[in-house]
Amino acid sequence: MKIDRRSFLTYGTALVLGGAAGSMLTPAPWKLTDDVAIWTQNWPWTPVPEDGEITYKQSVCTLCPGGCGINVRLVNGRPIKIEGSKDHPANKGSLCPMGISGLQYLYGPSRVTSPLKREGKRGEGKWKKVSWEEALTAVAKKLAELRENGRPQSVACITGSDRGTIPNLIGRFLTAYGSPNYIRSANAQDAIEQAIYLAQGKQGTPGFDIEKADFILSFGSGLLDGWGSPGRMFNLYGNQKPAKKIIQIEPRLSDTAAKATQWIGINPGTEGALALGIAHVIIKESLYDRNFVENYAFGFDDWTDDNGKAHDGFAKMAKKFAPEKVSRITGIPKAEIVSLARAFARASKPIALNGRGHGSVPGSIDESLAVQSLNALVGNINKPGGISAMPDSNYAKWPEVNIDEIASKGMQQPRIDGAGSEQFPNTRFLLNRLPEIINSAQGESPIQALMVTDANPLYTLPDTAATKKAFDRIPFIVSFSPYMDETASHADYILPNHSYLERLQDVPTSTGISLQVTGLAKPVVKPLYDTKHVGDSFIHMAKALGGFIENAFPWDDYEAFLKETLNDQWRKFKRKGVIEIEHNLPEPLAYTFNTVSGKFEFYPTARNSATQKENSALPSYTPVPIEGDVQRFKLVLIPYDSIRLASGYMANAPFMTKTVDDTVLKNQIGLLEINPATAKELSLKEGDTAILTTPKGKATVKIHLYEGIMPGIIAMPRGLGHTAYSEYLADKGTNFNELIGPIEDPTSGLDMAWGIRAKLTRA
Amino acid sequence: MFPFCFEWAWDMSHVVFMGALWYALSIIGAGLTFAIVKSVFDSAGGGHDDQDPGHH
Amino acid sequence: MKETPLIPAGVKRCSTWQFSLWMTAATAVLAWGVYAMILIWWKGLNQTNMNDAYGFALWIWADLAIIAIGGGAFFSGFLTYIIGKKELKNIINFAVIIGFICYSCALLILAIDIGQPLRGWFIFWHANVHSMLTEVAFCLSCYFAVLTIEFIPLILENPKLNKKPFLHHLSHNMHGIMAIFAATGVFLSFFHQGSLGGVAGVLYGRPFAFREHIFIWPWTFFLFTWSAAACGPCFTILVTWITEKITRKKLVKQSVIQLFAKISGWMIITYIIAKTIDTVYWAFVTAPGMGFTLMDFYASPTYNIGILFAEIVLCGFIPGLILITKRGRENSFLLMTAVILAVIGVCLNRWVMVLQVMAVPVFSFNDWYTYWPSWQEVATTVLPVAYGIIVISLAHRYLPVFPQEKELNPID
Amino acid sequence: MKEKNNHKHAKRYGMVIDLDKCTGCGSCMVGCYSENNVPFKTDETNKLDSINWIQVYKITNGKPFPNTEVCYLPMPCMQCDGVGKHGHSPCVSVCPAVATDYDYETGIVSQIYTRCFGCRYCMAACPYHARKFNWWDPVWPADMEKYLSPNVSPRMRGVVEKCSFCFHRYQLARDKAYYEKREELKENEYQTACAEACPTGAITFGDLNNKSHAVYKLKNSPNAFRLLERLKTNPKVYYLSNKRWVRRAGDNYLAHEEPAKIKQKVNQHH
Repeated sequence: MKIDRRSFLTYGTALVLGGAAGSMLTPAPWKLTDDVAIWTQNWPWTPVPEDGEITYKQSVCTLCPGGCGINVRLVNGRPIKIEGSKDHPANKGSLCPMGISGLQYLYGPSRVTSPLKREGKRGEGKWKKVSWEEALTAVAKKLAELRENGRPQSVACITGSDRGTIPNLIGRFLTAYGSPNYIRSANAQDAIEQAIYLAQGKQGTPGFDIEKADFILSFGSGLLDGWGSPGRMFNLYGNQKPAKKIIQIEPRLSDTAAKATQWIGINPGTEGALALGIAHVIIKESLYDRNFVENYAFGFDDWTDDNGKAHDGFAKMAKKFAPEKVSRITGIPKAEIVSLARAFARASKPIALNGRGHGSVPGSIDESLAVQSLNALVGNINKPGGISAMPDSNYAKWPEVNIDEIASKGMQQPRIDGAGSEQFPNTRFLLNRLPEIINSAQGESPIQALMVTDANPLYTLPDTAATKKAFDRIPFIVSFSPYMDETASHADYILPNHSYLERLQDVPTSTGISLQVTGLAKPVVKPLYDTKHVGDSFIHMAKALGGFIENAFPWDDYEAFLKETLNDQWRKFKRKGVIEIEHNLPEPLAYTFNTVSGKFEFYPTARNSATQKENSALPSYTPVPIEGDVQRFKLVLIPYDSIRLASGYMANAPFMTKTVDDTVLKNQIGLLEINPATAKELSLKEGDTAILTTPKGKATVKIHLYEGIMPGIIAMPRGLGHTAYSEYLADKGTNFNELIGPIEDPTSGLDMAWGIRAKLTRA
Repeated sequence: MFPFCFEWAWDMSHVVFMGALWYALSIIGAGLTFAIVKSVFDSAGGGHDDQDPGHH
Repeated sequence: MKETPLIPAGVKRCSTWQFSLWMTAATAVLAWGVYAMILIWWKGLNQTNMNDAYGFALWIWADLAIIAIGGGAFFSGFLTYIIGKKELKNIINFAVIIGFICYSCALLILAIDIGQPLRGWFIFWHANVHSMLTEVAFCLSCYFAVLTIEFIPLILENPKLNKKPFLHHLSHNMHGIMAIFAATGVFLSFFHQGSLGGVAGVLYGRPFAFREHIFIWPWTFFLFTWSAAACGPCFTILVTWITEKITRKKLVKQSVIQLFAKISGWMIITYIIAKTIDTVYWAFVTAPGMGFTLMDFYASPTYNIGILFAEIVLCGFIPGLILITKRGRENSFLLMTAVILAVIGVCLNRWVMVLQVMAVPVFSFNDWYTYWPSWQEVATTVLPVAYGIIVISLAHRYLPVFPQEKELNPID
Repeated sequence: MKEKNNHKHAKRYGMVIDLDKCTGCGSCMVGCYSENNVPFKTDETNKLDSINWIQVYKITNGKPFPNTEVCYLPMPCMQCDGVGKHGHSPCVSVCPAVATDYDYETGIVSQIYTRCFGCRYCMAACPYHARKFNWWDPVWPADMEKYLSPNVSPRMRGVVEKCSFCFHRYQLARDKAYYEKREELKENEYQTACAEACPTGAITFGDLNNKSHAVYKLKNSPNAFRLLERLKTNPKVYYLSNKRWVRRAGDNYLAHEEPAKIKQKVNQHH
């Protein structure tokens, strides 16, 4: 047969078609189809988690100062889930979303996996991996150099907490080294603590027995938005008696306000005036606790000092705050103020508390004093269901530090931040003042080396631009952060600490709890990366510096240090994980105060009256100055806190950001809450893009209409707008701190800014 | 679609559904087989006995 | 003119370069669609703008719409082989080709539209006989097989192929038993058109789609089958008309078109009456029973009451009335207007039954869901059009699709 | 979808969510993510392609300041019993490949990821938007794959997933009971991750048929309601709220209708 082109095509086609049809009769195509489907069910890039024995480990969460107990589930020793520990007295099994997300910090992409030395410009993100030996030696060398030059005081260390053994160890290091500049990040407790100190003469963490209280008057505290120990607060809320009343006073309908018995909208910043207005009604109607006021309090009535000078008493001050006037200031109807005062005074265990949102900004001392006066008026102090100053648990006992001459000279220098100075005698740390002090210094920066641990000032301090400028003037910055946060990414060296699940640490449960509880965070997993316990890093550096400094650290490592610290309690601690000290109140009434008068001082004599209105130390109401010109900036911008957004030194885990509503963040842009009526005036609609300008900065935002915010006020959340970490967090929304600057409280020097003037223009 | 698939059940819905399906498939199959077999025989038998193109 | 052996005898076709140019243009569009299709298969359905609220979107609409307008094939088969309207033999070839194109595309779109195309056959193997989609998939595939069988004899009539004795006989023999295939096709079509109607009608969690009692079965099923039978012929007429305009010659006698249009007109009228009854019962009984008023369903700027008017009056009663009137049918402008309106009407109905179902908020606190297709979705939806043009062009050039062409266009 | 009527001890696991206790903290969502290996993307702000087995909605009473009220509404899969309460849930009946099924032993609607081929018909059928599609391949960056639980298989791109009432927890509890030769599970032995994670205890989980379980009593509260009851989906997730507007927001009502009366009528009907 002659094969030409035509027949080739014909037969070729027939052959192919026939072949195809024929192969359908063989198992091949069917098997292939099946195999392909099976392959899609086992794609190699879809992980298959390894199975194994399930075990549990108890520890304590240190992602925020709350210190909740956690229960970590492990498979083959691999942590796979975090749940609340039912055995922990604070949170009793309840846990916030951040605590549950914990493993994402452990395994996540923002971990610093080895010591790093900066290569490029600061913040450029170019790093060189170095060995621990090299990194620690370099830092120790720098510290030794500054000491040799006789300037140990130019070294500062910023920490997140000043309680527990790690901060103490660092403090000890600085003392031996010769720097007084141990600075702890501020929070709302500082102001309340100072107010309590001024009124009661007791230094201690404020404890609120919310468990037993039956009426909670909250001046904007985000009790259910992450305030205090969040696990505890949620647990309390879920288990409360129906009779318990929560009154939430704030300009925005927060989640706390939404769950409160009553939400009262108030002009922001006027909370102190309302407190005094309530006091006015209570006094006028004689609803106060006579026994307490007459026998255990000082300065309620007018008094004369030893020099014969007459002073107004609290009652007289309160008299100036009649409901009509307070109504004008606060925007709350007069009748509401009166009925609120009556309800508060008539409750059997009422508590008044303040500190906005999570409590990250201290706020004004006047306001805290006014609120504490309310607690005093109803006599609910140092009682079950009341408030008290909780002394720190005193298990830390170490041999005294002997210091050399250089250190002694350094320690005699005033603190750089002005805390404890004549101006701010009762304040311990004033981180908020640091940027301004550095920026305004002539010549070189007064801080030559900065060490940062458990803090992220480049994100959390107000006025980010000024903070960054100040940091740029500090020649040497060391971060101990386990994560690539904003501060770490601007450091010269990163000496990564273990993540919280890999390290040993004692955790005093803080903020608002009326129990003395100390938890033990035990490593639930061996360190995954080349990291070092921050305590070990400091001990190592102490040894490298030698001399008196080395002698101050006779321990091999942090564990030995902790063991010795806890002494006989170590075993119990290690077994139980939690030491619980009930705060035993002297019976029958613990109305003992350490003030000069020995009484609760409505007139806080320890307060520097020179800086106050009419030279009176009495709590009063002076509007907290707010930055910005009224004509140019017609709106008032306030921040709000949400439990789904971490705004402290720990940032959001991807899981938390995933829960954030699209009315808070949309793609990379943050949403600004505005009352529909105000939006209408500005011709802005839901979803519009707008430019938000404040005297401090500018941001692109989207508009979210929200009926639950006072007209004229606009709000945005804290916790967004990170520039560091990973793509799961960076460049999402705006950091509120970029838009606001600090306002110094005249009494404490602490930041009391609650908002800033702003304007909105359509983009 | 076959009795050995575990979703299969000997119930009314399956009888109706699969009955109709297999019924339709059999008719199509039978028709097609018939046409092919007949064409094989036709073309083997006598070539183009039916050249008129207008027969349809 | 040079005769090529591939072109049927006695008809005139455009020159090769003209044809090539035409085909190149169509192929370019096709290639765009194929590129989008490959992109979707490779990267997944994230290439679309569908989302969890809009799980059914443009594609399912396209699927439903082309199955509806492809209904001309089964209905002409039904009329020709079962009712015995022999005149329609002059258009049935074309109706079958259009049906073939529509159904092959419907299957292709389904294969793109699923998240795991490689497991697509689970719908057959692990069939849930209670699911409308199972019924659709089975009937669709079976009916596509029938359409292929109906198409094959026509392909075999290509002068070149017809020279092979086996192929010649096969064509002849298949023609011989075509009535059986056609009947099976009609049977299958009744089922899958109906179950497509059921696809939305059984969604009792979706108040906009859901119907009660007889309005779910047989009503929703019946409405879909009936509307496909009514509007499918209109699409066949429309494509015939377009083909005639492009080839610049008459291909089907007007009497045939008239007959087809008249039947279609009566079908449309009866369909739209049934649809109106359904709408009224739904609006006044079913929806209020679930706490909705009719206007709740039309409270969006996009989905306003105009849609209902367009579907029922403008694209329902009006074309129906035109087509059942002799004068309306015979006026070519009115005829084509009616035909186009009817096609739009059935496509609009399918749109509403898919996209509006997804858009209507079910929760009192939810807003309307909006969706805008991605270019990949558009490209893959345009793909069938290009593919259809190519198949029709090839079929027209090389196959004796229109039996009356020679008679209407004698070559001197 | 074979119905077994002879199940003497058939359970109907369900949930009662006290909306007055829900603070909208999102712990249930996060607890669920980590229990069920739910993936996450760099941008999760499009809530319509974000995988959440339980999603907390924020609803308001729509009144202007200062009378505005807010309520959080966590929505897991409602595990509908369907019309007639025999497993004809909106989604199960439509799945063409039996990739989702109603378990007559527990009343839980399952989802078989390796069976699903991603037609999304079930999503179209579900009025609660409980079903989520894997538009992308899941990615766990850095070492995050290490926290994945072996009890729940990670899903692949192109399939639908949804809340399973932590069915794997049921299986583990049942296996344990079987091993200990017990027939019945204790109430606290099988709890969903969200119920456990809820820090205010707003979520109560248990067998709706079991008189000794807390959910049994709670669901009969006059403040109890279910979402979209009028559609006759028969969800097994109940809600409690003492606020009238919240109860009304749970379903659609004509202007003149009174929810309590409608509810009575609907429940009498089937």
